[in-house]
Amino acid sequence: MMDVGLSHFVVVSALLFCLGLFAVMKRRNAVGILMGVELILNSANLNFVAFSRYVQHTIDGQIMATFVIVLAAAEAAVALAIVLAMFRNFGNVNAATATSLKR
Amino acid sequence: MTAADLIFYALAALTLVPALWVVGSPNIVHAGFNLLLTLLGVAGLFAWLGADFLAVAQLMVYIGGVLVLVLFTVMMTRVPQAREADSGAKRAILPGLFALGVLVVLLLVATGTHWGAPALTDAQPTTAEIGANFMTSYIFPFEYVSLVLLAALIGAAILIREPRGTEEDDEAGAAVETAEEEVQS
Amino acid sequence: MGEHILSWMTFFPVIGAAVIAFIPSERKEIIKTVAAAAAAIPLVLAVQLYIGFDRGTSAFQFVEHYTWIKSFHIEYFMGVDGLSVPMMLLTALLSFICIIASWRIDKAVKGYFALFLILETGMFGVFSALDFFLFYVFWEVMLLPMYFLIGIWGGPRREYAAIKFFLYTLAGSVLMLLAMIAFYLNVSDPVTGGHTFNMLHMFNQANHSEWLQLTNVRHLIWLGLFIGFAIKVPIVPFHTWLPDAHVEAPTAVSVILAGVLLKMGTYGILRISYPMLPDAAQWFAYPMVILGAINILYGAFCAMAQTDMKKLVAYSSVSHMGYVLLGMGAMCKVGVDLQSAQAAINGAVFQMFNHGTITAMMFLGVGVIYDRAHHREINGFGGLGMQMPVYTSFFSFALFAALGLPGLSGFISEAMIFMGTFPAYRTVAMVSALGIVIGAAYVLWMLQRVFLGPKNDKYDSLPDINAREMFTLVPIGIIVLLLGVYPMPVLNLMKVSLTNLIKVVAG
Amino acid sequence: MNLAMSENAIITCALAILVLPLASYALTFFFGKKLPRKGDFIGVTFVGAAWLLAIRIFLQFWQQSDPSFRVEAGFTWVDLGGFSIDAGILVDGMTSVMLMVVTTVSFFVHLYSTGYMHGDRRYERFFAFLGFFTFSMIGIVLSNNLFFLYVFWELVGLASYLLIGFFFHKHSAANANKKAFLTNRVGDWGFWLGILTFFTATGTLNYFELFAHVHAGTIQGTLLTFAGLGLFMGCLGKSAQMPLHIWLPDAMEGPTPVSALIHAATMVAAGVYMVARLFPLFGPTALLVVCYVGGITAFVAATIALVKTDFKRVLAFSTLSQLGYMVMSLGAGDSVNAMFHLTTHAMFKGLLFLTAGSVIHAVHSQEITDMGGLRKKMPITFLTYMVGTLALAGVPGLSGFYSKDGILGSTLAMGMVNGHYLPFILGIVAALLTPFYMFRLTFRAFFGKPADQERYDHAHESPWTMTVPLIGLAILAIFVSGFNTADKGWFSKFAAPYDVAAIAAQYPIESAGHHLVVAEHAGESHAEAAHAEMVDPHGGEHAVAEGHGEEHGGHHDIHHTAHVRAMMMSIAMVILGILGAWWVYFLHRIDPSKLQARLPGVYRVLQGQYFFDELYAATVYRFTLWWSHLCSAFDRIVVDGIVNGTGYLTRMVSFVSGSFDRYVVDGAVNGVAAVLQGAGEGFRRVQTGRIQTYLVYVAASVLILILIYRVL
Repeated sequence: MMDVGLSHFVVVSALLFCLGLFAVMKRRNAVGILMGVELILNSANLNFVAFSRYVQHTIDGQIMATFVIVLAAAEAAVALAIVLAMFRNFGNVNAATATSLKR
Repeated sequence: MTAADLIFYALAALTLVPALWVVGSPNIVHAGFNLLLTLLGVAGLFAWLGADFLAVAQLMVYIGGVLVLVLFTVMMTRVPQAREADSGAKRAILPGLFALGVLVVLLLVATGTHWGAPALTDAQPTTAEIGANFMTSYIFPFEYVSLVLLAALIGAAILIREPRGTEEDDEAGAAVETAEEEVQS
Repeated sequence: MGEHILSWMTFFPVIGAAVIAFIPSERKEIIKTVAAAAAAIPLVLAVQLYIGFDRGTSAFQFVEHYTWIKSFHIEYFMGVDGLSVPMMLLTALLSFICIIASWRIDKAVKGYFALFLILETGMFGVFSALDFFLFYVFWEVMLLPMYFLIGIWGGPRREYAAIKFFLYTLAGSVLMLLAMIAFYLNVSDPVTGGHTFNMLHMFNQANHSEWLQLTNVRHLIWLGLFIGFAIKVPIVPFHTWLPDAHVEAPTAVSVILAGVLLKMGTYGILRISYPMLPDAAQWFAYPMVILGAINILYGAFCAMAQTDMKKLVAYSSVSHMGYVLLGMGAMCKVGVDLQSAQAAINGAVFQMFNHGTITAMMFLGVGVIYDRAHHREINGFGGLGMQMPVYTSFFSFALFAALGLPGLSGFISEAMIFMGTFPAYRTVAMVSALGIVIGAAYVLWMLQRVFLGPKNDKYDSLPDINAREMFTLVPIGIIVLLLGVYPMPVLNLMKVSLTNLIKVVAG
Repeated sequence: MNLAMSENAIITCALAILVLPLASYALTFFFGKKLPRKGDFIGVTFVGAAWLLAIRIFLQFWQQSDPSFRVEAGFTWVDLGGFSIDAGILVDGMTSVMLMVVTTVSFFVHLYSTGYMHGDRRYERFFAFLGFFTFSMIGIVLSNNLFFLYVFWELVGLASYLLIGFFFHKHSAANANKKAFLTNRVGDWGFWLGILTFFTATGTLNYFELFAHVHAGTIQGTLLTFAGLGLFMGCLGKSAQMPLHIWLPDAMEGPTPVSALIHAATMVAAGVYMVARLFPLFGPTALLVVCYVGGITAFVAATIALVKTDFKRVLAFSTLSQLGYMVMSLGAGDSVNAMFHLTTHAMFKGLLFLTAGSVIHAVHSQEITDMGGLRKKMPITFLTYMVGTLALAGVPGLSGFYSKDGILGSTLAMGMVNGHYLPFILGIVAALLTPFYMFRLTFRAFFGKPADQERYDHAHESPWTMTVPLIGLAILAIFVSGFNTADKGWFSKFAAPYDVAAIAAQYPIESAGHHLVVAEHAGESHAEAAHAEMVDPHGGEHAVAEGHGEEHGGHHDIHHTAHVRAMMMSIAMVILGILGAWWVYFLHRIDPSKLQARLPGVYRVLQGQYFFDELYAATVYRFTLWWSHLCSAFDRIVVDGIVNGTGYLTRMVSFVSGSFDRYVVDGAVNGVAAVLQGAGEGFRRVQTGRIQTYLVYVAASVLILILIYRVL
């Protein structure tokens, strides 16, 4: 087993990303989808920080990660508001029912 | 294998194993709590990488703010006895296949690429440097993000508002505000 | 306002639109009043333009000339001559009348009137711009509000019609854009030696580069411009957007569409293609005349087969614009004598004006009956002459004007066009003259099916035309009648400029 | 009494005559409803005033010894600094007569209408339209150039349209006025092309300048023939000559005063007036065509009149026939007698229509089968009717005799000179038929036993407003000829043929403008001029000898002989015709219904008016409709490219050529539609509206892209 390096982080991040992707695609519960999105964002953040640490030796990656965290918070707030609105309108939070855009 | 490596693997496991439950658990509440663990793992990894400010931000914003928000929503929108009806394996085939495909590609890239990364240098405290950057080179993105947050705040409040104004509004609004405050701090 | 009369006319409506944007959308009456005022002021200015216009010169008047975007040699350059003044008058009049005619619009009032005013700005701009780029900008400014006006306030198939209109016109714009760039790169400013968008420089053949003097190049650019404008006219076979757009558009938009927008095609050809590429115009004279004849007859025959009143009127527009094309083509035949050319081109431009007023009356008339009966099916009416006598008089007046009855303005322009075309292209003129027979046939047939015959009991309760509708029809009717009895008030405006145009084209 | 008027006074008078009816129109149209008696007095007084002014002008020309005296005034109406159109007024002898004819009949008809139209819902409109018509008709008479002739030509067409369709709630009226307008438009198409040809060749539209140009040979040969035939097409339409005559019988749908004024006395005569006015513009070949057209119309219309039972229709066909006489006379080169007949005909035919109106007013039916024995009930109507009938039949002593006789004489003279006897033969046969059908009408309507006792009992003499015009016109119908032929009586100096050479001397031809066009035509006309001479070598002048002055003594002799012979024959024909009618319809010696049964084919053809309507319906009308549908369908299917009216298409295609096309085209269209719809359905399924599905597509696409990138 080699030393923990950049590739380890990339692998972890890849796994996390794919789990998130899977969740987004598979989950019917809107909140579940949101959780998947959080996973994806976290995997991206992990990459940012890892690359910042291993390759660039600057702080830029971490700043990006900060922004991502902030935006994720904003996104979560709006998305959850939407979920609540949806719950009020449809009586459930199943993403499959919210297809009013169709037609 | 050094102690640092061991810690890394432990943290990776802390990140990935609960993530499986986040994805797979038919009970959305369980999924939520597992997400907590995953985020904790990521925070740990940040700390392992020497990004102390980020690790703290991750803890406070995600675990303190977002996750609380998520859990609140889960509670509020939960229809009694309504588990995910279509959590069957059949539905997961196509997404699973594609996710696996993406994973294979990513892993191939991750392992097949020669990163040529230099060894770790000593980690320095980053908070001051990040703060300085926010106020200098990243001043505009920083301000934009503040604006976006403000917009999201107002947007969420409007979205959630009901014509007759029920208690839910206040809760959601409060939740948003909480998130907001924590980001600012 | 005296000095910048063109700018005021052009931009006052847009100021009105801006004001409307700040009025709460519930205050519909205020919005309408503001819109009417914003359209009335250009009308007043148009009267001033009419009075102040020097009829004795072919030079551009009321010129405003400023630098706009220096690095691309784009200027804010406005001015009018005898060709554009009648169009400006027509635009001012019809826009105001259309605002009044739109009084019963109830859906999204704010947006409607704001867009309408923006449209008016675009129209004024096109007719007064002397910088090619500025012309193009206004041309596009006009396109978008029209799209929305049809697409939002239209009939049941409005999206289809709006998109069709948009795509057709966009295709035309692209060709025009290409031609414009070709000119920009190949015309040099005689003072600075650089590129220029100034139309006056483009008119001067000495400024054209060597490449632009190649015959094939000139013909190619001519064709590009011609097709671009032909779509707007519309010339068969680029006309199919017109019936659909008319059928779906609300009444006032139809009026503007037929009354002003169609004129932009022919105006563009006369303003841009003719002076810039006079030799190509001569080369294309015969095809133009043929296309004109096809337009006249084809439009008339198609009109005869229609059962929707608006579609019939729309096709009659195709037919009437054919006369314009006929006169335009006859004018630039090589070696035609001055008198015939004058008759042809003055007739053509006068026909543009007259078609604007007459078709406006017809569309307004159709709008009146559509408001009451909620359909426009010709065969579904009958005997309205008994039920709505005043309305019948008005509509018959418009229809007789359309079929070229002497004493009404349409006749004079058509007669002049024929008097100019006959010496130049005898056979084509003879065949086109059949248009007066077919024109009478479809008009009278419709008149019979809608107004004559036994009264249809279904329409016993239809009220006759009301005061507001009369207010929209009477001014146009008076103009049609006065110009039919004595056409010189308008012909005087244009004759010197058009004689100059003949000289430019004849070389 | 000194009747002399200055030229200015004549022009002012003429303008007043033009404007008065227009004022009447405007006042009655806009304010008629609010005025007492709905403003009918305005029409009567204004037109009456115009009538007095016309008499004033007429007297001026009466005492004028120079037949070529004329007054002209005008201004430039459209001036483009090169191209120009003039407007102007011309008053000469012919104008003064026409003014008299128009205003007289118009005035009497106005007066008559106050009784006849009383109580009609659109009473004031009727007077407005009558005023408008009078204005337009006077415009035709006064204008001094072709452009304004055409303008007013169209305006009388409009007036005719409005008045034929006065009872537009009847389908028949609505059809008739459309038919009238459109048929006239076809004629006007030719008229307009003729005007354009003259304008192109000479650069002017003023009558006298045109004459000078023709005299100078600026326009000649085939071009002149065609231009003349073009103008004559206008006459074909307006004066209802074959083959454009179909509208006139249908025009009887209009109120009877309208039939009297427009479709008997004045408007339909406008074509004759036009040809007479522009006589020098017609070349010999064109005149020959004119002559034949007139002869055929005279004969054909007279035969149809034999079998019609509708009072007004008989009169309508009679009008056609008489117009045919006038046109024939023009073609024979005798414009004087044409104008003379126009004048006399206006009086007695106007009178006949008004009596017809009086009868219809009393009986409430137009069918002569509903009438009979009316002479006792309506003595004034009967007497005036008899005056009209005798005049129309051509009984010596009444006006119709002199004018018709002159026409037949000229036509015979033409035949004797150039061998074209057919028009004369047709004319003389028509002269036999005319008294026959008129007395048929007389005996069946006024004599014998009442066919319908109830109608008979209700019949009564009309009020004075209707009988006064009858009496007035009857007096005119007797005296208007002056008991002399046109060339010997008072009329000769009013419609004297133009002295073209003198006119040419007055209007020197400038060579400005239209060089090119003249040059273009010149090449063609030289060759054609030779051709024209070949067709009519020197003899062409004979045909127009009458019109161009009697140059040779030999011609004069022929003329004289012809007139004597024609008079003999025509008197014989009149006697034969009246006796025949008396034999059949009064003494009932022959049962006409048996004759009908014996000759069913002939009867059907006559009753069906030679099936012109059916012919046009099957050809022109059908073709136009088919063609317009084809154009429209082409527009939708080929040009538009988007087929959205399959049903419409089906109808159109079945119209085109039956079922073969129908299956093929329809199948293709449906196929296209089905493919499009199928594709739409397919894509619709892809479009689920679920974000997650889209995400799956995104992931798949990314994968595929990467794979492609990797593999390639």
